[in-house]
Amino acid sequence: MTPHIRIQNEDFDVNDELEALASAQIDVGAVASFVGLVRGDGGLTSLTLEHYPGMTEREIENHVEEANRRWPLLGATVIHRVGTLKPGDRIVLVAVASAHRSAAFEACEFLMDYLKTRAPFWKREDRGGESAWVEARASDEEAAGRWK
Amino acid sequence: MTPHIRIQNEDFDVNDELEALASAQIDVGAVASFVGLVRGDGGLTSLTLEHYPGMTEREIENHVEEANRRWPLLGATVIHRVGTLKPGDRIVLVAVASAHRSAAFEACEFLMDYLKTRAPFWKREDRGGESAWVEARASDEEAAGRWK
Amino acid sequence: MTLLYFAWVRQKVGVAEETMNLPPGVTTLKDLIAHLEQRGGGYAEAFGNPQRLRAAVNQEHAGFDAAIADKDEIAFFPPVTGG
Amino acid sequence: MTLLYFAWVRQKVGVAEETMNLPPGVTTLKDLIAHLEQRGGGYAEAFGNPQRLRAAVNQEHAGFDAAIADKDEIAFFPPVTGG
Repeated sequence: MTPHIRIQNEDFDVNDELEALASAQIDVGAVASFVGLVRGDGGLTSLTLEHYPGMTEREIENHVEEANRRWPLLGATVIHRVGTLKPGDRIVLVAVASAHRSAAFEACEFLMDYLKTRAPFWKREDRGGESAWVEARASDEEAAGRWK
Repeated sequence: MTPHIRIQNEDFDVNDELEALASAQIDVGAVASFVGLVRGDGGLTSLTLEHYPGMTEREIENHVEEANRRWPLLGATVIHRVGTLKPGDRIVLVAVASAHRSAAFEACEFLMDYLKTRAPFWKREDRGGESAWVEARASDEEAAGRWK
Repeated sequence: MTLLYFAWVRQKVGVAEETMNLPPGVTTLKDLIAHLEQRGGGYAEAFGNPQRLRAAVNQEHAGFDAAIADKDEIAFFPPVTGG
Repeated sequence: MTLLYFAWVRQKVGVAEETMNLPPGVTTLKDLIAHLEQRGGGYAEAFGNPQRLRAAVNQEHAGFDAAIADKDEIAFFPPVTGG
Protein backbone atom coordinates (compact mmCIF):
# COMPACT_ATOMS: atom_id res chain seq x y z
CA MET A 1 0.00 0.00 0.00
CA THR A 2 1.47 3.34 -1.09
CA PRO A 3 -0.21 6.19 0.77
CA HIS A 4 -1.02 9.52 -0.88
CA ILE A 5 0.27 12.30 1.36
CA ARG A 6 0.07 15.91 0.27
CA ILE A 7 0.62 19.24 2.01
CA GLN A 8 -0.79 21.97 -0.20
CA ASN A 9 -2.33 25.42 -0.39
CA GLU A 10 -5.01 24.33 -2.85
CA ASP A 11 -8.41 22.87 -2.03
CA PHE A 12 -9.19 19.22 -2.88
CA ASP A 13 -12.17 17.32 -4.30
CA VAL A 14 -13.29 14.57 -1.94
CA ASN A 15 -15.02 12.52 -4.64
CA ASP A 16 -11.88 12.49 -6.82
CA GLU A 17 -9.68 11.51 -3.90
CA LEU A 18 -11.98 8.70 -2.76
CA GLU A 19 -12.31 7.37 -6.29
CA ALA A 20 -8.54 7.25 -6.71
CA LEU A 21 -8.32 5.41 -3.40
CA ALA A 22 -11.08 2.91 -4.11
CA SER A 23 -10.18 2.19 -7.72
CA ALA A 24 -6.66 1.08 -6.80
CA GLN A 25 -7.84 -2.39 -5.77
CA ILE A 26 -10.99 -4.36 -6.58
CA ASP A 27 -11.37 -5.77 -3.05
CA VAL A 28 -11.98 -2.34 -1.46
CA GLY A 29 -15.39 -2.60 0.20
CA ALA A 30 -15.14 0.29 2.68
CA VAL A 31 -13.77 3.82 2.58
CA ALA A 32 -13.95 5.81 5.81
CA SER A 33 -13.03 9.46 5.59
CA PHE A 34 -12.82 12.61 7.62
CA VAL A 35 -12.93 16.21 6.42
CA GLY A 36 -11.99 18.98 8.83
CA LEU A 37 -13.36 22.46 8.11
CA VAL A 38 -12.70 25.97 9.36
CA ARG A 39 -15.47 26.79 11.87
CA GLY A 40 -16.75 30.35 11.64
CA ASP A 41 -17.80 30.66 15.26
CA GLY A 42 -16.60 33.43 17.58
CA GLY A 43 -16.26 35.97 14.78
CA LEU A 44 -13.36 34.19 13.06
CA THR A 45 -12.39 35.95 9.84
CA SER A 46 -9.53 33.68 8.74
CA LEU A 47 -7.29 30.83 9.83
CA THR A 48 -3.63 30.61 8.84
CA LEU A 49 -1.78 27.31 8.97
CA GLU A 50 1.97 26.87 8.97
CA HIS A 51 3.94 23.63 9.06
CA TYR A 52 7.45 22.20 9.32
CA PRO A 53 8.21 21.05 5.76
CA GLY A 54 9.92 17.68 5.66
CA MET A 55 9.08 16.69 9.21
CA THR A 56 5.35 16.91 8.51
CA GLU A 57 5.46 14.44 5.63
CA ARG A 58 7.74 12.13 7.60
CA GLU A 59 5.45 12.11 10.65
CA ILE A 60 2.38 11.41 8.53
CA GLU A 61 4.16 8.63 6.63
CA ASN A 62 5.22 7.03 9.90
CA HIS A 63 1.68 7.07 11.24
CA VAL A 64 0.19 5.67 8.05
CA GLU A 65 2.76 2.85 8.24
CA GLU A 66 1.78 2.25 11.85
CA ALA A 67 -1.92 2.16 10.87
CA ASN A 68 -1.08 -0.32 8.13
CA ARG A 69 0.60 -2.60 10.68
CA ARG A 70 -2.47 -2.46 12.94
CA TRP A 71 -5.23 -2.84 10.33
CA PRO A 72 -5.39 -4.56 6.91
CA LEU A 73 -5.47 -1.38 4.82
CA LEU A 74 -5.82 -1.26 1.04
CA GLY A 75 -5.10 2.47 0.71
CA ALA A 76 -4.78 5.74 2.60
CA THR A 77 -4.90 9.40 1.59
CA VAL A 78 -3.92 12.33 3.81
CA ILE A 79 -4.20 15.88 2.46
CA HIS A 80 -3.53 18.83 4.76
CA ARG A 81 -3.81 22.40 3.59
CA VAL A 82 -1.55 25.25 4.72
CA GLY A 83 -1.78 28.99 4.21
CA THR A 84 -4.75 31.27 4.89
CA LEU A 85 -8.25 29.77 4.91
CA LYS A 86 -11.74 31.22 5.44
CA PRO A 87 -14.67 29.90 7.50
CA GLY A 88 -16.20 26.89 5.76
CA ASP A 89 -12.98 25.99 3.89
CA ARG A 90 -11.75 22.41 4.01
CA ILE A 91 -8.53 22.00 6.05
CA VAL A 92 -7.79 18.30 6.04
CA LEU A 93 -8.85 15.02 4.45
CA VAL A 94 -8.01 11.62 5.86
CA ALA A 95 -9.44 8.68 3.91
CA VAL A 96 -8.74 5.00 4.46
CA ALA A 97 -9.74 2.03 2.28
CA SER A 98 -10.12 -1.53 3.51
CA ALA A 99 -12.14 -4.65 2.73
CA HIS A 100 -14.46 -4.06 5.71
CA ARG A 101 -15.74 -1.06 7.57
CA SER A 102 -14.37 -1.53 11.09
CA ALA A 103 -10.73 -1.44 9.93
CA ALA A 104 -11.42 1.61 7.76
CA PHE A 105 -13.17 3.53 10.56
CA GLU A 106 -10.59 2.70 13.20
CA ALA A 107 -7.58 3.51 11.04
CA CYS A 108 -9.17 6.80 9.96
CA GLU A 109 -9.76 7.87 13.57
CA PHE A 110 -6.27 6.73 14.54
CA LEU A 111 -4.71 8.87 11.80
CA MET A 112 -6.81 11.92 12.70
CA ASP A 113 -5.88 11.64 16.39
CA TYR A 114 -2.20 11.46 15.50
CA LEU A 115 -2.41 14.29 12.98
CA LYS A 116 -3.86 16.45 15.76
CA THR A 117 -1.16 15.65 18.31
CA ARG A 118 2.02 14.78 16.38
CA ALA A 119 2.07 16.37 12.93
CA PRO A 120 3.87 19.73 13.06
CA PHE A 121 1.15 22.16 12.00
CA TRP A 122 0.18 25.35 13.82
CA LYS A 123 -3.01 27.37 13.45
CA ARG A 124 -3.35 31.13 13.90
CA GLU A 125 -6.84 32.59 14.15
CA ASP A 126 -7.67 36.08 12.96
CA ARG A 127 -10.74 37.86 14.30
CA GLY A 128 -10.98 41.27 12.62
CA GLY A 129 -7.64 42.87 13.52
CA GLU A 130 -6.84 40.45 16.39
CA SER A 131 -4.53 37.51 15.74
CA ALA A 132 -3.87 34.59 18.12
CA TRP A 133 -2.18 31.19 17.94
CA VAL A 134 -4.52 28.30 18.71
CA GLU A 135 -3.71 26.47 21.96
CA ALA A 136 -3.40 22.68 21.91
CA ARG A 137 -6.32 20.86 23.57
CA ALA A 138 -5.84 18.27 26.31
CA SER A 139 -8.75 16.29 24.80
CA ASP A 140 -6.69 15.75 21.65
CA GLU A 141 -3.83 14.29 23.70
CA GLU A 142 -6.30 11.99 25.44
CA ALA A 143 -7.77 10.89 22.11
CA ALA A 144 -4.31 9.97 20.80
CA GLY A 145 -3.45 8.25 24.09
CA ARG A 146 -6.14 5.59 23.66
CA TRP A 147 -4.24 3.98 20.73
CA LYS A 148 -1.13 3.24 22.81
CA MET B 1 -31.23 19.13 12.00
CA THR B 2 -33.08 17.77 8.97
CA PRO B 3 -31.34 14.67 7.64
CA HIS B 4 -31.03 13.93 3.93
CA ILE B 5 -32.15 10.35 3.32
CA ARG B 6 -32.37 8.94 -0.17
CA ILE B 7 -32.90 5.47 -1.62
CA GLN B 8 -32.02 5.58 -5.30
CA ASN B 9 -30.78 3.68 -8.32
CA GLU B 10 -28.40 6.47 -9.37
CA ASP B 11 -24.83 6.98 -8.23
CA PHE B 12 -23.91 9.97 -6.02
CA ASP B 13 -21.05 12.48 -5.85
CA VAL B 14 -19.42 12.43 -2.42
CA ASN B 15 -17.95 15.92 -2.73
CA ASP B 16 -21.35 17.43 -3.59
CA GLU B 17 -23.05 15.61 -0.72
CA LEU B 18 -20.41 16.64 1.83
CA GLU B 19 -20.51 20.24 0.65
CA ALA B 20 -24.29 20.39 1.03
CA LEU B 21 -23.91 18.94 4.51
CA ALA B 22 -21.09 21.26 5.63
CA SER B 23 -22.45 24.45 4.12
CA ALA B 24 -25.73 24.18 6.05
CA GLN B 25 -24.17 25.63 9.21
CA ILE B 26 -21.04 27.71 9.78
CA ASP B 27 -20.05 25.88 12.98
CA VAL B 28 -19.47 22.55 11.21
CA GLY B 29 -15.84 21.65 11.93
CA ALA B 30 -15.93 17.91 11.25
CA VAL B 31 -17.54 15.67 8.64
CA ALA B 32 -17.03 11.92 9.03
CA SER B 33 -18.23 9.76 6.20
CA PHE B 34 -18.35 6.21 5.02
CA VAL B 35 -18.66 4.87 1.48
CA GLY B 36 -19.45 1.21 0.93
CA LEU B 37 -18.44 -0.31 -2.41
CA VAL B 38 -19.14 -3.53 -4.28
CA ARG B 39 -16.12 -5.79 -3.78
CA GLY B 40 -15.14 -7.75 -6.85
CA ASP B 41 -13.61 -10.69 -5.05
CA GLY B 42 -14.64 -14.31 -5.60
CA GLY B 43 -15.57 -13.74 -9.22
CA LEU B 44 -18.54 -11.49 -8.48
CA THR B 45 -20.09 -10.15 -11.68
CA SER B 46 -22.93 -8.08 -10.19
CA LEU B 47 -24.79 -7.31 -6.98
CA THR B 48 -28.53 -6.64 -6.89
CA LEU B 49 -30.11 -4.80 -3.97
CA GLU B 50 -33.77 -4.79 -3.10
CA HIS B 51 -35.48 -2.98 -0.24
CA TYR B 52 -38.80 -2.51 1.54
CA PRO B 53 -39.98 0.93 0.38
CA GLY B 54 -41.42 3.00 3.18
CA MET B 55 -40.03 0.91 6.02
CA THR B 56 -36.47 1.58 4.85
CA GLU B 57 -36.82 5.34 5.03
CA ARG B 58 -38.62 5.11 8.37
CA GLU B 59 -35.90 2.90 9.91
CA ILE B 60 -33.14 5.19 8.72
CA GLU B 61 -34.98 8.29 9.98
CA ASN B 62 -35.45 6.67 13.38
CA HIS B 63 -31.76 5.85 13.65
CA VAL B 64 -30.66 9.31 12.57
CA GLU B 65 -32.96 10.76 15.25
CA GLU B 66 -31.44 8.38 17.79
CA ALA B 67 -27.92 9.44 16.72
CA ASN B 68 -28.97 13.07 17.08
CA ARG B 69 -30.09 12.40 20.66
CA ARG B 70 -26.75 10.78 21.50
CA TRP B 71 -24.38 13.22 19.80
CA PRO B 72 -24.60 16.96 19.00
CA LEU B 73 -25.04 16.62 15.24
CA LEU B 74 -25.26 19.49 12.77
CA GLY B 75 -26.29 17.37 9.79
CA ALA B 76 -26.55 13.84 8.45
CA THR B 77 -26.83 12.34 4.97
CA VAL B 78 -27.68 8.73 4.19
CA ILE B 79 -27.85 7.57 0.57
CA HIS B 80 -28.37 3.90 -0.22
CA ARG B 81 -28.52 2.57 -3.75
CA VAL B 82 -30.79 -0.24 -4.94
CA GLY B 83 -30.89 -2.16 -8.21
CA THR B 84 -28.03 -3.91 -9.98
CA LEU B 85 -24.46 -2.75 -9.31
CA LYS B 86 -21.04 -3.80 -10.61
CA PRO B 87 -17.76 -4.40 -8.75
CA GLY B 88 -16.29 -1.05 -7.70
CA ASP B 89 -19.67 0.73 -7.68
CA ARG B 90 -20.64 2.80 -4.66
CA ILE B 91 -23.49 1.24 -2.62
CA VAL B 92 -23.95 3.52 0.36
CA LEU B 93 -22.90 6.88 1.78
CA VAL B 94 -23.30 7.85 5.42
CA ALA B 95 -21.97 11.31 6.29
CA VAL B 96 -22.31 13.13 9.60
CA ALA B 97 -21.44 16.75 10.43
CA SER B 98 -20.64 18.06 13.89
CA ALA B 99 -18.53 20.74 15.54
CA HIS B 100 -15.87 18.23 16.58
CA ARG B 101 -14.54 14.98 15.21
CA SER B 102 -15.35 12.46 17.92
CA ALA B 103 -19.11 13.04 17.66
CA ALA B 104 -18.96 12.87 13.86
CA PHE B 105 -16.95 9.62 13.83
CA GLU B 106 -19.07 7.89 16.47
CA ALA B 107 -22.41 8.86 14.96
CA CYS B 108 -21.22 7.75 11.50
CA GLU B 109 -20.19 4.32 12.81
CA PHE B 110 -23.42 4.03 14.79
CA LEU B 111 -25.50 4.72 11.68
CA MET B 112 -23.52 2.26 9.55
CA ASP B 113 -23.87 -0.48 12.17
CA TYR B 114 -27.64 0.05 12.28
CA LEU B 115 -27.97 0.25 8.52
CA LYS B 116 -26.29 -3.15 8.32
CA THR B 117 -28.53 -4.82 10.89
CA ARG B 118 -31.90 -2.99 10.85
CA ALA B 119 -32.55 -1.31 7.51
CA PRO B 120 -34.55 -3.64 5.23
CA PHE B 121 -32.18 -4.15 2.30
CA TRP B 122 -31.19 -7.48 0.80
CA LYS B 123 -28.25 -8.24 -1.46
CA ARG B 124 -28.11 -10.91 -4.14
CA GLU B 125 -24.74 -11.79 -5.65
CA ASP B 126 -24.32 -12.99 -9.20
CA ARG B 127 -21.21 -14.95 -10.21
CA GLY B 128 -21.45 -15.75 -13.88
CA GLY B 129 -24.73 -17.69 -14.10
CA GLU B 130 -24.95 -18.45 -10.36
CA SER B 131 -27.13 -16.26 -8.16
CA ALA B 132 -27.23 -16.32 -4.33
CA TRP B 133 -28.69 -14.17 -1.55
CA VAL B 134 -26.06 -12.79 0.82
CA GLU B 135 -26.25 -14.23 4.35
CA ALA B 136 -26.30 -11.84 7.30
CA ARG B 137 -23.06 -11.81 9.31
CA ALA B 138 -22.93 -12.36 13.07
CA SER B 139 -20.15 -9.75 13.27
CA ASP B 140 -22.60 -7.09 12.07
CA GLU B 141 -25.02 -7.98 14.87
CA GLU B 142 -22.17 -7.71 17.35
CA ALA B 143 -21.11 -4.34 15.97
CA ALA B 144 -24.64 -2.99 16.38
CA GLY B 145 -24.89 -4.53 19.86
CA ARG B 146 -22.11 -2.33 21.25
CA TRP B 147 -24.32 0.80 21.00
CA LYS B 148 -27.01 -0.57 23.31
CA MET C 1 -54.34 -7.84 5.86
CA THR C 2 -51.57 -7.19 3.37
CA LEU C 3 -48.67 -9.62 3.21
CA LEU C 4 -45.35 -8.60 1.68
CA TYR C 5 -42.45 -10.92 0.88
CA PHE C 6 -38.86 -9.95 0.16
CA ALA C 7 -35.67 -11.55 -1.16
CA TRP C 8 -35.71 -15.39 -1.11
CA VAL C 9 -39.03 -15.45 0.76
CA ARG C 10 -40.61 -13.71 -2.23
CA GLN C 11 -38.86 -16.09 -4.64
CA LYS C 12 -40.10 -19.17 -2.78
CA VAL C 13 -43.75 -18.08 -2.41
CA GLY C 14 -43.76 -16.72 -5.95
CA VAL C 15 -45.47 -13.37 -5.26
CA ALA C 16 -44.28 -10.08 -3.78
CA GLU C 17 -47.57 -9.11 -2.20
CA GLU C 18 -51.00 -10.59 -1.44
CA THR C 19 -54.03 -9.73 0.64
CA MET C 20 -55.92 -12.14 2.86
CA ASN C 21 -58.38 -12.08 5.75
CA LEU C 22 -56.99 -12.90 9.16
CA PRO C 23 -57.57 -16.70 9.41
CA PRO C 24 -59.62 -17.96 12.38
CA GLY C 25 -57.46 -18.66 15.44
CA VAL C 26 -54.51 -16.60 14.14
CA THR C 27 -53.57 -13.87 16.65
CA THR C 28 -49.76 -13.65 16.43
CA LEU C 29 -47.03 -13.72 13.79
CA LYS C 30 -46.16 -17.22 15.00
CA ASP C 31 -49.73 -18.39 14.27
CA LEU C 32 -49.59 -16.77 10.84
CA ILE C 33 -46.28 -18.45 9.99
CA ALA C 34 -47.77 -21.87 10.90
CA HIS C 35 -50.83 -21.09 8.80
CA LEU C 36 -48.76 -20.08 5.77
CA GLU C 37 -46.52 -23.15 6.07
CA GLN C 38 -49.62 -25.37 5.81
CA ARG C 39 -50.29 -24.03 2.33
CA GLY C 40 -47.49 -26.33 1.19
CA GLY C 41 -45.24 -25.94 -1.87
CA GLY C 42 -43.13 -22.77 -1.86
CA TYR C 43 -44.92 -21.59 1.28
CA ALA C 44 -43.81 -24.69 3.16
CA GLU C 45 -40.24 -24.03 2.00
CA ALA C 46 -40.34 -20.36 3.00
CA PHE C 47 -42.10 -20.78 6.37
CA GLY C 48 -40.98 -24.27 7.46
CA ASN C 49 -37.83 -22.93 9.12
CA PRO C 50 -38.92 -19.79 11.00
CA GLN C 51 -35.53 -19.12 12.63
CA ARG C 52 -34.29 -18.09 9.19
CA LEU C 53 -37.10 -15.51 8.91
CA ARG C 54 -37.60 -11.98 10.14
CA ALA C 55 -40.85 -10.01 10.14
CA ALA C 56 -42.26 -6.50 10.32
CA VAL C 57 -45.74 -5.37 11.34
CA ASN C 58 -46.78 -2.03 9.87
CA GLN C 59 -43.19 -1.34 8.78
CA GLU C 60 -41.63 -1.97 12.19
CA HIS C 61 -39.46 -4.94 13.11
CA ALA C 62 -41.50 -7.39 15.21
CA GLY C 63 -40.85 -10.59 17.17
CA PHE C 64 -42.94 -13.65 16.34
CA ASP C 65 -45.01 -13.19 19.52
CA ALA C 66 -46.33 -9.88 18.19
CA ALA C 67 -50.13 -9.64 18.01
CA ILE C 68 -51.57 -8.99 14.54
CA ALA C 69 -54.87 -7.61 13.29
CA ASP C 70 -56.76 -7.72 10.04
CA LYS C 71 -55.78 -4.16 9.03
CA ASP C 72 -52.02 -4.77 9.41
CA GLU C 73 -49.30 -4.68 6.77
CA ILE C 74 -47.15 -7.71 7.51
CA ALA C 75 -43.81 -8.43 5.86
CA PHE C 76 -41.62 -11.55 5.92
CA PHE C 77 -37.99 -11.48 4.84
CA PRO C 78 -34.52 -12.90 5.58
CA PRO C 79 -32.14 -11.13 7.99
CA VAL C 80 -31.20 -7.84 6.32
CA THR C 81 -27.92 -7.42 4.43
CA GLY C 82 -27.74 -3.76 3.42
CA GLY C 83 -25.01 -1.17 3.94
CA MET D 1 23.80 23.31 13.87
CA THR D 2 20.66 24.63 12.23
CA LEU D 3 17.93 26.08 14.45
CA LEU D 4 14.33 26.37 13.18
CA TYR D 5 11.52 28.24 14.91
CA PHE D 6 7.80 27.94 14.24
CA ALA D 7 4.57 29.76 15.14
CA TRP D 8 4.90 32.12 18.13
CA VAL D 9 8.44 30.92 18.84
CA ARG D 10 9.44 32.28 15.42
CA GLN D 11 7.55 35.51 16.05
CA LYS D 12 9.26 36.10 19.41
CA VAL D 13 12.82 35.37 18.28
CA GLY D 14 12.24 37.28 15.03
CA VAL D 15 13.79 34.76 12.63
CA ALA D 16 12.59 31.47 11.15
CA GLU D 17 16.02 29.88 10.89
CA GLU D 18 19.59 30.44 12.00
CA THR D 19 22.84 28.50 12.16
CA MET D 20 25.21 28.43 15.13
CA ASN D 21 28.04 26.33 16.50
CA LEU D 22 27.21 24.09 19.43
CA PRO D 23 28.09 26.30 22.44
CA PRO D 24 30.62 24.93 24.95
CA GLY D 25 28.97 22.87 27.69
CA VAL D 26 25.75 22.37 25.72
CA THR D 27 25.02 18.64 25.26
CA THR D 28 21.19 18.38 25.51
CA LEU D 29 18.12 20.30 24.34
CA LYS D 30 17.66 21.49 27.93
CA ASP D 31 21.16 23.04 27.87
CA LEU D 32 20.42 24.68 24.52
CA ILE D 33 17.13 26.16 25.79
CA ALA D 34 18.97 27.71 28.79
CA HIS D 35 21.65 29.06 26.46
CA LEU D 36 19.09 30.63 24.10
CA GLU D 37 17.13 32.17 27.00
CA GLN D 38 20.29 33.97 28.11
CA ARG D 39 20.36 35.89 24.84
CA GLY D 40 17.59 38.04 26.34
CA GLY D 41 14.89 39.98 24.47
CA GLY D 42 12.60 37.83 22.34
CA TYR D 43 14.77 34.78 23.08
CA ALA D 44 14.15 35.19 26.80
CA GLU D 45 10.42 35.41 26.11
CA ALA D 46 10.42 32.36 23.86
CA PHE D 47 12.66 30.13 25.99
CA GLY D 48 11.95 31.41 29.52
CA ASN D 49 8.99 29.04 29.96
CA PRO D 50 10.12 25.69 28.50
CA GLN D 51 6.97 23.76 29.48
CA ARG D 52 5.17 25.73 26.76
CA LEU D 53 7.73 24.51 24.18
CA ARG D 54 8.16 21.37 22.12
CA ALA D 55 11.24 20.36 20.11
CA ALA D 56 12.41 18.14 17.31
CA VAL D 57 15.92 16.88 16.54
CA ASN D 58 16.50 16.01 12.88
CA GLN D 59 12.76 16.16 12.21
CA GLU D 60 11.76 13.81 15.01
CA HIS D 61 9.96 14.79 18.19
CA ALA D 62 12.45 14.86 21.09
CA GLY D 63 12.30 15.28 24.86
CA PHE D 64 14.46 17.98 26.43
CA ASP D 65 16.94 15.39 27.72
CA ALA D 66 17.81 14.43 24.13
CA ALA D 67 21.51 14.70 23.29
CA ILE D 68 22.39 17.08 20.46
CA ALA D 69 25.36 17.43 18.16
CA ASP D 70 26.77 20.17 15.98
CA LYS D 71 25.41 18.64 12.73
CA ASP D 72 21.80 18.45 13.98
CA GLU D 73 18.74 20.26 12.69
CA ILE D 74 16.91 21.42 15.81
CA ALA D 75 13.42 22.91 15.84
CA PHE D 76 11.49 24.67 18.60
CA PHE D 77 7.73 25.19 18.42
CA PRO D 78 4.52 25.27 20.47
CA PRO D 79 2.39 22.12 20.92
CA VAL D 80 1.01 21.28 17.49
CA THR D 81 -2.53 22.26 16.47
CA GLY D 82 -3.11 20.74 13.02
CA GLY D 83 -5.87 18.52 11.74
